[in-house]
Amino acid sequence: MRKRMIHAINDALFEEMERDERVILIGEDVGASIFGDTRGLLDRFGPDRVRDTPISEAVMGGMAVGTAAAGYRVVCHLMYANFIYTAFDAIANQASRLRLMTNGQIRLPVVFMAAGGGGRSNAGQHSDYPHAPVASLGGIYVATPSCSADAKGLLKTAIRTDDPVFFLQPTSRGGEMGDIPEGDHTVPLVSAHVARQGDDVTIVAVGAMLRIATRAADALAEEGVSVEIVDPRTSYPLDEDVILASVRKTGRLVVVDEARAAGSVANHISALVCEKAFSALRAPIIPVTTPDLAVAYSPPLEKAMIPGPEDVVAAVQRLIKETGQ
Amino acid sequence: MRKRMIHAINDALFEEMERDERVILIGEDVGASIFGDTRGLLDRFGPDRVRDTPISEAVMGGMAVGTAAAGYRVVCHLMYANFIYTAFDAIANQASRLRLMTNGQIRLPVVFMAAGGGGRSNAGQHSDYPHAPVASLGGIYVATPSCSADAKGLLKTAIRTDDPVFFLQPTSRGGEMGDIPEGDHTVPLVSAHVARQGDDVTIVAVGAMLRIATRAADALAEEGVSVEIVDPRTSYPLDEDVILASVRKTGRLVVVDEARAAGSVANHISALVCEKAFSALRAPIIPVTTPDLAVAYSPPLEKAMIPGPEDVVAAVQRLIKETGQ
Amino acid sequence: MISNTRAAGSLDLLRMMLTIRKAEERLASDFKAGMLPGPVHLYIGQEAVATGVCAGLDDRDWITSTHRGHGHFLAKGGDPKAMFAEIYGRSTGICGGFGGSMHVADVSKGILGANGIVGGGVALATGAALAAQLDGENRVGVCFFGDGAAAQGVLGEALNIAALWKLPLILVCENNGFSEFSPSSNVIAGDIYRRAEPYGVPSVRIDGNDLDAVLEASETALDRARNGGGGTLIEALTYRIHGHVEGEQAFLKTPYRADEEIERWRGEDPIERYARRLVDQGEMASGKFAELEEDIGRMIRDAADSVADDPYPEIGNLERHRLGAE
Amino acid sequence: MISNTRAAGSLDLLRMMLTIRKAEERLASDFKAGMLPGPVHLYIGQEAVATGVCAGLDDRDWITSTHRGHGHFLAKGGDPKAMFAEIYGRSTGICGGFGGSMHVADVSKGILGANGIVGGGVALATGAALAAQLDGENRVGVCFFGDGAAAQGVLGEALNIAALWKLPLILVCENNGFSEFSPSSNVIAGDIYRRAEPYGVPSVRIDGNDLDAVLEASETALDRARNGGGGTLIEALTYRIHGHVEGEQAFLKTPYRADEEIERWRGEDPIERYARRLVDQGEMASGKFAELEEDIGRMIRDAADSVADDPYPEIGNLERHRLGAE
Ligand SMILES: Cc1ncc(C[n+]2csc(CCOP(=O)(O)OP(=O)(O)O)c2C)c(N)n1
Ligand SMILES: Cc1ncc(C[n+]2csc(CCOP(=O)(O)OP(=O)(O)O)c2C)c(N)n1
Ligand SMILES: [Mg+2]
Ligand SMILES: [Mg+2]
Repeated sequence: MRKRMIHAINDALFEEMERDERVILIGEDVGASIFGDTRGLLDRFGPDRVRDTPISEAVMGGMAVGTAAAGYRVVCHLMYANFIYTAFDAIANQASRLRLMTNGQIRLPVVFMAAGGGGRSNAGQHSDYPHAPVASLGGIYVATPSCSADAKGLLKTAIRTDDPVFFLQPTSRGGEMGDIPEGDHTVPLVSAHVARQGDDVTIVAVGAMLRIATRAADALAEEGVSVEIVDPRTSYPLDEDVILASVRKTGRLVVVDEARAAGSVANHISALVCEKAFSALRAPIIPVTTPDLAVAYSPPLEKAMIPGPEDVVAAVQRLIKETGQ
Repeated sequence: MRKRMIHAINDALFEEMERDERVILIGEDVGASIFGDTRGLLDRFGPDRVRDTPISEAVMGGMAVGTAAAGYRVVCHLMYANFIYTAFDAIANQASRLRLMTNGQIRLPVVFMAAGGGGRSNAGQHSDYPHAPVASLGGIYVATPSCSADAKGLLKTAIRTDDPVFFLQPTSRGGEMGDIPEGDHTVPLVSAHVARQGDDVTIVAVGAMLRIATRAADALAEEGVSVEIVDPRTSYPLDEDVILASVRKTGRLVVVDEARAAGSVANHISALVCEKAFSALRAPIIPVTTPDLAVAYSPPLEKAMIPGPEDVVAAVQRLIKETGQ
Repeated sequence: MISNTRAAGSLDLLRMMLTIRKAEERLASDFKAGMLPGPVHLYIGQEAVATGVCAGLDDRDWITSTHRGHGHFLAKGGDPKAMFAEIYGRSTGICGGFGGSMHVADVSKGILGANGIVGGGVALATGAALAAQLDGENRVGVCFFGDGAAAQGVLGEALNIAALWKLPLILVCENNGFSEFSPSSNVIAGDIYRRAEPYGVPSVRIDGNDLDAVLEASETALDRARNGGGGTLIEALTYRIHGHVEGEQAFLKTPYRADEEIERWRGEDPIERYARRLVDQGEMASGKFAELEEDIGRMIRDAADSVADDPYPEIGNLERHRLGAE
Repeated sequence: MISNTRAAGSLDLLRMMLTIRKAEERLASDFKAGMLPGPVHLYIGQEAVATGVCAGLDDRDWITSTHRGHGHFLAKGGDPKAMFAEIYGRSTGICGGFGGSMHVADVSKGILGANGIVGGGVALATGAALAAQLDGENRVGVCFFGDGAAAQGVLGEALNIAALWKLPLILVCENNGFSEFSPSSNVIAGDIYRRAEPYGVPSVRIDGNDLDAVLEASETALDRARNGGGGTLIEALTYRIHGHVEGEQAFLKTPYRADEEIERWRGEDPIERYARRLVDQGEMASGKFAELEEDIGRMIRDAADSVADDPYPEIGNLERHRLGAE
């Protein structure tokens, strides 16, 4: 079945709310649904389980925690990922740590979902891809789907998980089509995926960057460079084994992440590989990220900031040149 | 002159408020001063410039931004570093990016100051060392003083800087004595410091970890291992040159950071070195951090979580063993 | 440009409302024509609020605005050309193309910027009001925000501080009945203006489509603020004639408001109402309005056209905003 | 243990207040003795509030609490032994030594935990009230918070949502006159209970040192909440006899309150007032109080002593709370 990512997400919500009546959804205008991902849920499940909230991210975030602690599975839709900052106290000081602080008495099946990343001239306050600050908390899974199938599969798993998950859908990819397996398709949370087999260099590509990496790999194939692409699928925790295995095979690594360098998981992946697969490394690890700035509005500026296939190609070429093929 | 770190900070505030009447201080109980760092300022500079605020971190953070945009230099004291999460919207969505979004019309001389890190059984909501989430924003300096002199010098520079600075003092070190140069002692923001010269391995140690690293280095010296210690002083942006130069000399790197692994700058430093000094590296880079959990209350748990000298020694020994001396 | 002073005459005020209207109509058609790279939220129907409030301000007073910020920008003296260029993403834009529609700012005019974070301007204006108080020069900080934004907790925090410190802060809530696609009554309990009462901050609800009412309420608030009397919350009832965001029909499955409602509010058009009042009271000749409309329409057309093909910003400019770059 | 039900008799209530008092006196002396690894914030003087409010709750109702949370924990049925063990950092603590004083929680008793973030419990209780509403079993969510916490914006957000959704939420503000070392009047504008008014949430201010007044106000609020009538804000005026945090004298340079003030409030001791009332009205024999004090003092001493040397938690337990560990 081919579907747009946004519809895959919609299906996941439908199926999980159908499957478990303790799943509820809260968020601003989740009824009208700006993105289309929550469309139809209010009609189907009614205003008890699908709640349009006021613009009050602070209480929304904490309410999600409280409702979950009291027995529900809560999906808290925060719209644009920058608004997790507005809800950050609840996410950081409560959601990420009540499990530890109560010695496991409280488990929190909460999914914070939001759309992140640039590409649409939404400018500085609507274009962050803030997986690193959430990952920094240590107690929240960060799911970074790159395609329709994973968006559906990861979200379904996230809703069934007893710990908080930040589900970060790529703003620029909602309309993209992709194949989705039939039936109850789920994807485990810490399960990186080798999206393309190759021998010369590993590219780890997060979220929307998978397509960029694929384009770069196509171009590089024409030059005779064989690229392996790994999609981490959750950027926290990382599926270390899959990433390390790929680097052990190729000996070279480029990490492509739409987040700012200082807010990327490129650093985490670099650190992981440099600690645990150092002897396999034949070349420096090259991060390809957005510069350390808020995303600018004007299309040429925005385009220049966010990694594109040519940036990835250049990084790979640099590696090959520095080490020979 | 020998002073406790907390008094060095107090001196910096006195001197800068004396020097420039546009410097103001806002924060909860900055008059009474829980930590002692703001003690006496209210008496000296009066309630116009030293303002006890209500417990309203969201407005405090944004107010700091607005007051700075309108021409003042604002020190916003947020007490414990976990409370930056409560103020995070203003820090992330406003302070870190108004400069870019207004094309430099707005510059923000704001210092957000807070005490971070564990060691005092303050438990899960009072022990974070959240430099990475702030660094992830890209538009805010993160100063991580390790000693009295740097605390004073960095804070004075921070107050004179036209961009926001997060000044993260280590909770566990406020009472520690240190030498401070006489006079108008300032430390540039991006100026890592070689705290100890050595040949065999570089330890980059952040904030409170400097003392831990020094103890480890003493122990290692007895085993004949010569350790160089670099204190980055600002964990964002990193002073790349000093760090890289040290690794080029020693060929080995251990990074010690009190933050959680996923919220540490150990990753950033690893990634930096692995990209830019790869050929000098003789061994994996080993991070020594707190595990990916909120800090637990009970003293043995807390002690086990936060890096100690023995953890650093073990990391260095592992490196030496894997590569020969 | 029309400059905004307390002494602004009736015709100047009418001109300002028309300037905002024409500028936004132009943006609406630009959007349809695919000329705008990002989203735009239009202010059409709400012009009396920005115009009336800013009439009493000068360049040294501060305002903060919202995602729906073109009206505030223009009313506070922002340059239409520089605004168009910004929204077109050009290097000649007031923010060099870095900010776009949701971030138009001109600090030299006291405009601390539109803001893409709902409620984001509240704390900034509170800070500006603190600066104004410290300056001791009778400036004020003004925050425009929506009914939807009234649900953000920061409003209560600001009211509390404004009351405690007697800050010269004017909070102007433009209640246009909707928070995105949610009618206010679904997301706002009780009357917004009353939320100031427990703090002891004076507040008032007015007809935001009646420029005279806006002028009167803001003059009272300004007098209070400039004379050490502290803050005020003004709730101005109004309506946005366009959608929440241009192009919303493309993604909304069902309408969220009735055509009759929109029509009814068109009948309350603040510009027409004010023009009619001026004519009725003999302050304006009856043919004058059409003439003004045409003049201002031309001025806006020229302004927009003159920058529509300006160069995009140089990519190298990005480096200017890195930490460490001066 | 004393169990808390609406049917609790007067003596049970008195016992509960004494339990809290004795437990905290023990903690005060433990702190002085250097037995407590972290900071403790004592509730001495405020016991009537937790006791009165929790008297109407059962295990299936939810509460959230504050950094000053021992009283709420005990009044809601938490086990003193498990609390002491927690504060001593022992593996037998109610949170296995992971949480400590600021995080005592017992979910089986409906105690979602004390909270180190001022205002942090407000949203959690709102969520619990939403769960209670969804359950349809007449449970409630109760949030204890301080006067200082009333400055957090999240309170307004919660009032708005509670009003819109008619949530069974009871917000109990314990106004003890101080927010750390700042007198309320420096940081809180106006009357806290009135902050509910604009939202249409009923509210009341009561004498929080009068257990009968607390019982009455919370019974009204509970009836409303359990019968679909929505939320209530109760502001209970009270006083903390101890400092903000034990040991504060060590770091405060100047006192922030007058000794006479403390003495005056000692005269309003909620336990003595209630005991006197019971004796006066013949509900308790006059010698009974001393007997209760002794009994409970012994019970607390035994509870604390019995866990004071319990083992510290195993370090390996940390792994249990990693993501991925079941
Ligand atoms: C913190 C935050 N949450 C949500 C949004 C998304 N959003 C943009 S406009 C809007 C509605 C604002 O309503 P109102 O304040 O009434 O202003 P209006 O659009 O009616 O002018 C919302 C929810 C946002 N931009 N920022
Ligand atoms: C978000 C946050 N800001 C600041 C603090 C520091 N702090 C702890 S208790 C307290 C005062 C709380 O006053 P109040 O709510 O009246 O409670 P009380 O201590 O009087 O019981 C403050 C400011 C905190 N714990 N959390
Ligand atoms: Mg509105
Ligand atoms: Mg208090």
